[in-house]
Amino acid sequence: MLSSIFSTLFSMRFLVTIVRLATPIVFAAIGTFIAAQSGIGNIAIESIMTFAALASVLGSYLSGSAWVGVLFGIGIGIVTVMLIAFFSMKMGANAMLIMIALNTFADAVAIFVLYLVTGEKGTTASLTTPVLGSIDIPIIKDIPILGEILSGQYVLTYLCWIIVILLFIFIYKTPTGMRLRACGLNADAARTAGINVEKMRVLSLVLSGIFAALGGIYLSLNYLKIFSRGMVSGQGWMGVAANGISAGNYWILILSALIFAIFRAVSIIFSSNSAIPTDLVNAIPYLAVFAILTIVSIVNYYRVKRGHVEEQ
Amino acid sequence: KKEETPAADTPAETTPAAEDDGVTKVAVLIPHRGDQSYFDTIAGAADEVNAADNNITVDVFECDPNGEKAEANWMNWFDNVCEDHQYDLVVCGNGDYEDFLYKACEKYPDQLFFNYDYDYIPESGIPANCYSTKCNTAELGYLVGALSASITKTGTVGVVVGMDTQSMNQFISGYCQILTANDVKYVVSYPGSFSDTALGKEVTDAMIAKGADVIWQVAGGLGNGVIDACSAHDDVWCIGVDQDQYMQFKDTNPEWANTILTSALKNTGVPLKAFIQMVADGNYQDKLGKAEMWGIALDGVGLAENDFYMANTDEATRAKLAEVLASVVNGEVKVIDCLTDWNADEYAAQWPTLLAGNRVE
Amino acid sequence: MTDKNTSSKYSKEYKLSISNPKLFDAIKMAIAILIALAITFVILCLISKDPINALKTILLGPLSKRRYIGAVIESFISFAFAGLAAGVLFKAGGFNMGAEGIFIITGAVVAWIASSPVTSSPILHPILCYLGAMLVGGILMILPSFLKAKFGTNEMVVSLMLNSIYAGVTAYIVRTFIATQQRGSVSSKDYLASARIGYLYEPLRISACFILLIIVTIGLYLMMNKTKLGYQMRLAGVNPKFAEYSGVSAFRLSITTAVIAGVLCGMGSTTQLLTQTSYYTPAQSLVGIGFSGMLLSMLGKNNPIGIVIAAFFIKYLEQGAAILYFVDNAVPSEIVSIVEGIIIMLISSQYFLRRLRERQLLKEGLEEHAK
Amino acid sequence: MSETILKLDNVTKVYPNGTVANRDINMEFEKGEIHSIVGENGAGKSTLMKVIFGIERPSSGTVTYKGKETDFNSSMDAIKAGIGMVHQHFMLIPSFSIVDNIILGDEPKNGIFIDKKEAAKRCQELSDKYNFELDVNAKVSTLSVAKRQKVEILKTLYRNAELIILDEPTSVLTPQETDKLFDQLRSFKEQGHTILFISHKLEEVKKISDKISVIRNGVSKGTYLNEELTMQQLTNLIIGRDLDNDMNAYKTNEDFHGEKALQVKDLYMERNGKPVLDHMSFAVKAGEILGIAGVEGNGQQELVRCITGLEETKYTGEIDICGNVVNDLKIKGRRNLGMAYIPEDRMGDGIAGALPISDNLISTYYDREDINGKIFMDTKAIRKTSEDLVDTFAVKTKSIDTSVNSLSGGNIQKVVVAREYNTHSKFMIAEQPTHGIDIGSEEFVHHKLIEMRNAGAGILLVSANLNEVMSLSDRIIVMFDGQIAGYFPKAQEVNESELGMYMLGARHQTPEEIGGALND
Ligand SMILES: Nc1ncnc2c1ncn2[C@@H]1O[C@H](COP(=O)(O)OP(=O)(O)OP(=O)(O)O)[C@@H](O)[C@H]1O
Ligand SMILES: Nc1ncnc2c1ncn2[C@@H]1O[C@H](COP(=O)(O)OP(=O)(O)OP(=O)(O)O)[C@@H](O)[C@H]1O
Ligand SMILES: [Mg+2]
Ligand SMILES: [Mg+2]
Repeated sequence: MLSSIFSTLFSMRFLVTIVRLATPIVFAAIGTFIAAQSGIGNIAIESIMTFAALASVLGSYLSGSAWVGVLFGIGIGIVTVMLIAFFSMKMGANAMLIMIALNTFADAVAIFVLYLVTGEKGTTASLTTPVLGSIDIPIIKDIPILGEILSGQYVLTYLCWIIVILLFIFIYKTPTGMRLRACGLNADAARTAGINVEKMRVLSLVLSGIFAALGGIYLSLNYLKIFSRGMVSGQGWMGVAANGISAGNYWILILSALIFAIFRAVSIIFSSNSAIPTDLVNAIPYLAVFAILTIVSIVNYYRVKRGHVEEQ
Repeated sequence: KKEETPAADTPAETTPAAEDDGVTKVAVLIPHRGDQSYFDTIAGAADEVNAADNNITVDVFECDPNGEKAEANWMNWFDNVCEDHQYDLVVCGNGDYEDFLYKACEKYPDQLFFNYDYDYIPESGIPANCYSTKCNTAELGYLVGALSASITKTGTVGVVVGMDTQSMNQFISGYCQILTANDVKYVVSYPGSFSDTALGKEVTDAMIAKGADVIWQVAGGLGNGVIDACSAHDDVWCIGVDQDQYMQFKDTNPEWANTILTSALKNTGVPLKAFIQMVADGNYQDKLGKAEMWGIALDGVGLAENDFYMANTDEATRAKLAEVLASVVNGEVKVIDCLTDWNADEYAAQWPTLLAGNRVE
Repeated sequence: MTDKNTSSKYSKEYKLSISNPKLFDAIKMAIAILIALAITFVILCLISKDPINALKTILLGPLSKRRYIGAVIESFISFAFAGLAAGVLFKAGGFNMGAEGIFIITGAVVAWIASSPVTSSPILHPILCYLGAMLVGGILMILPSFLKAKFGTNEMVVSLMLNSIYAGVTAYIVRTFIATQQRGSVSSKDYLASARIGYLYEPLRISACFILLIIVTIGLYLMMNKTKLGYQMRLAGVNPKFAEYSGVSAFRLSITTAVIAGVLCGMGSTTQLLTQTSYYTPAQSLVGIGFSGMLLSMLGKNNPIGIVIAAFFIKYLEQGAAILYFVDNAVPSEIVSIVEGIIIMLISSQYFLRRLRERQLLKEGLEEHAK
Repeated sequence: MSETILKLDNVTKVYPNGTVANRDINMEFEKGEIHSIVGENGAGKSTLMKVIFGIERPSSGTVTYKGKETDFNSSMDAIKAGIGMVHQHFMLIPSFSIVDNIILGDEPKNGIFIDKKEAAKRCQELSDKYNFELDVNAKVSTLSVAKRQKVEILKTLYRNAELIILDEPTSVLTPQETDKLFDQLRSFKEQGHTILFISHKLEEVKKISDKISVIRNGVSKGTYLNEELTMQQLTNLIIGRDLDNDMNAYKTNEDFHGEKALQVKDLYMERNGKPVLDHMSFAVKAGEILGIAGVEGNGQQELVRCITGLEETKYTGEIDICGNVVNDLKIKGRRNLGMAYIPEDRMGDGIAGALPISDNLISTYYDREDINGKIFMDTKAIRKTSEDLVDTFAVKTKSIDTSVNSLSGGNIQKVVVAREYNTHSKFMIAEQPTHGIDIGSEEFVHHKLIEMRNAGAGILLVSANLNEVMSLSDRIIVMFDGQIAGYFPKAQEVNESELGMYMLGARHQTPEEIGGALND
């Protein structure tokens, strides 16, 4: 049994699984990150993913084009963050409260809409929806090991990693990215430098909404071909947690999202054997992240005690 | 084959309480629609009854959308539907809610109740104003196991079970039994969720990697992930659950439909519709206070034998299956039922052995 | 300075104008509720044949039968405890989201004690359940706060992770130690009759828990506003650096508030189980009571009394919407959540009438300055 | 050439909470002049500047810049029009480099990217042109306060500001640094820039200004030519009376039998492998003020953190407060032994801004018996205590229930000092106690410190303001590079330039001389 676990852990398929599982979590993570950069803690990712997952399928059904579906999903993502922006910036509501309310009622709202459109409350199974496919990359796909990982993945997985790189460039290399970060680091300083902080925050929220939406769209329109009630299942929260772990470091963010994916994949291995009580299998990714985070912070604590201070 | 339980007392003469205006009114309490499993089956059956021209109306109430299972909430709902005697029949069921149902039976002795899926029989017996049924999923699993065994090419099959609970395991106790007996290897996976479709897909992928080529899903919405994973492989069959999932996807998503050889039908709607009809006809008295198992013989469970299934199975397979079916119906084979055969201690002691049978880890 | 009556010099002013913050808040709240109702009405127009009656049902339905209002009273108590727990944490500036997990895992404790024949006294047995859940809740809630206070570990992430971990552990405990064979899903044995909490006034379903809630709320109110601990919480909540500078031990304070919050979760969980269930089925996934608690605490502005009122208000609304759903089956059951969401968002909005108030303040400011 | 560049007509600013910060202000500023604006804390100086700079909109009245009435929606508009502002509080992003801070909001581009090379080049050129001596690639978090001040000014120059507003730029600078800044300001003036200068240090105002405008309680008290005004007249215009500057006259010298309020022995601490406190030993006697002078960043902050118990990094040596070794105690334990502490960063460490004044006046002794009952805090006693303190310290407020952050800087500092005063402690650390507060308040705080000293408290005064150190202290220590570089047992007998030599590390006393600091 142990040997079978090991052989799975080091198999190619395992890596491919991680890449697939990572996509929505990475989307959620960069969605949280970009909002955090401008000083907004967006914890509504889970609800945005849910809305977008549904909206994209409905959009694809109504228009007959998967890409229009994607636009639909993104549109709903933007509408949701604009709702947050409206209530928190224009109406003076506590942003956190609005976001928690969104999360709390997201499933009900999604099902309500699903019901209005399809008369069902479970899935969009009754709708014919064009979906996005996967891409074979001509030459790479024939390379023995690399080909399996790099080729044949879903369209949005590629988009995800392209965005990861572009976003890095945007945040750290472009003027807008720098202004956006300034808003998060010291809003007053940004404001006095002539930056419209509110506008920057709305921009970062919109990006956040788009990325989170893509995470949801991936689930319903690319990875699977259907919207299914409750399908986001905490993957948005994993993105939020990854951002919490990153402490503002982009590559640690991505790494954290990958760790979630890795341990989700590990939990899959354990779900089909009796090594760990089944009740605890689902807790594996959370346990792993909890352990890593705790150990890192303890190590840091003793570093500071010994007089090592990170330059800010 | 019926398993009859003697009623605790002689059934009270219970008459439908509502005004006899010729319309039979039925209230069905389910937690919510959209579980893509048997609550949907129940609601679907109710809709069918409504649609038919039969002087029966069925109101379906979604009482617990968040699945909090709070007794107080359910009792409120029983109060809602029972206190004004508006309904001739009140329907509820499932192991999670049947306690509440039985309490309501006690509180409203003049009201007629129906439990469409019981997990256990109370010590005091089934209340005299209630009829309880159960679809025999152990037999269903046995049948699926038989089919899987006869069509697998690799000698390995698999099943994805949403949660590791006794009533979910009831589905696979017969499955494990027959596969072990036939020396077919099987993979059992408990992803621990009924909704996380992504997990369903990856779990299935891992199963396929272990060589499984016939994969059954008993996992609600998560099962969509299972179907999707199977559809990516030409040589892997998926077996659906609860409803005829081939028919469900045939028009809208042929790619998925074409991987669903058949579905393991848990026809909860069959006893429901039957009993509603009895109530409408007024000849339900002898069912009261009873708990009955609706197995293969009563069409409580079965495999979906649609055109696709017919086209993709050969005569020999179907004949083999008919044989198995007969042996179950005539009692030649005792299908192990981990839920109703065993008490807690027996379950704890014997289930791991049964599960481990020919399992591949 | 005249020695006669110095205190009046610095005392608060009360005037009947929107520049008076209390009055302004009340007006704002009223308008928010009106707008929320208007939006709800629009939605009802879309889905109900008789929207006016539908709205009336939502608002007044719960008052139409004693059992309805009884259901509100019965269900809002544990909900309020969740809000109070979040309120205590927030007040002290913590961001521990662990209430969810504590609610779940203390459920196992309650179920264990309630289903064991530890005593046959119908008074002692529930008390033991409470004590057990409060003890375990208090202890387990410490972990995220401890890690945060001692090592600076991200509290939010840790508590989120722990929620899922506790959910798994609870299922494991229930299955392994207190399961029953009766039910198909993993659930505990039935509680013994002695553990159930009866009603003091059955028609309105008022139980001792109601009194417990009132006592706890008043106690928390006094604690937050009149005691040293409450003072420390205020300092730390507003400026943790200043609290530290003032000699408030951040470590001790965060542990203390975590324990209080955990104890409150334990109370909430016990109340919920012993009044609303007769056996325990651990949630298969997180049910969100922790987040609902946070919502309540924000709605109630971390004020215990406000939180309890908010809890009652929300359960009242839920009941109203549920009655509507019962009488008008064409309305989807999700209407409950949707109405709730709209009202919460609008009530939390601070900026209603801001312009008007600013103009008034400006006028008063100039008048005063001229003196 | 007397070309009016900026004109204020009847500018009134009322904050949304009803505070009237400016009322009917009329002022004129000419191109190429250095024009100071003075007034008490809360007089409305910063608000007026914010109105000019477009951060706040005037409630009524007009601002005319270069002959055109302005309608700035944000500081962006002001910046575009050629106005630059250095704020009272630093508006820098510590984790950014100097370059990034300077170019923020107006970045040179290369395609869609920031042209980092070009940016660095321009910033370096600018820095060199004005002799700012900055390595523009350094992170701001590594810079001294004086350098940060320079970065703030560079920010305005980078955007070609013609009108530069400096809101209290010198409050954190040493005399030498201030002189340097003034040289630069004069050179700006020569190049045609107009400077609006705000400061509470009247000598500086007299030194640098062409014109001086006085604001009192939101209302303009007129604009004067610098030559027209004597120091005394200016003081009178601002606070309506004279100041007395000789603090030594108030000192009494009772005998406290050489009791020691604080004793520090061989204190040593490392950060990232380098010593930041290097074997320091000294003592503060009861009834004296020991001043610590030094350029900021030479270990003063770490020293204070070690003494107060706020330091997280491990240190060696012994700290002794009122006769007790306190190494293992946290700040509360040390406070209980008789320590009081006025922190440098009053906004960050000294107050809970959103809480009422009364809460802020008791924070360090909230558990004391006189304001507590058996279970509950004694609300009446707290109100009484707070009202008394507000009266004694003349905190300008309508009610003790007002939140502290609606007070002006000087009044906030009075709240902090009042609180620490009311601990009746035997040992007080006063860290930059008059930073950024007006002359009236400064005088007041100084009096209170002397009063405490006379009553037998030992006071450790840490200040970047040499005047303050010299006029208040009985003895003086100069810190350089984590060490005691010089020890002066008679504060009256040292002069500014001598201290300056030690502060800059040009001189260092022998261990024997320094040993005197321990007072054995
Ligand atoms: N109600 C108010 N009335 C007057 N001035 C205000 C008010 N609120 C804030 N200000 C001042 O206006 C400036 C901008 O305030 P704002 O709240 O927009 O910024 P912020 O607090 O830095 O934003 P954030 O909280 O999102 O980081 C601040 O300098 C603040 O002092
Ligand atoms: N954002 C704000 N909201 C409300 N009132 C404010 C705000 N900012 C300043 N005030 C008030 O306006 C008045 C003028 O404040 P301002 O900061 O302009 O004074 P100042 O002259 O710069 O004082 P200081 O010398 O202390 O810097 C004060 O009473 C202050 O409390
Ligand atoms: Mg100012
Ligand atoms: Mg100031």
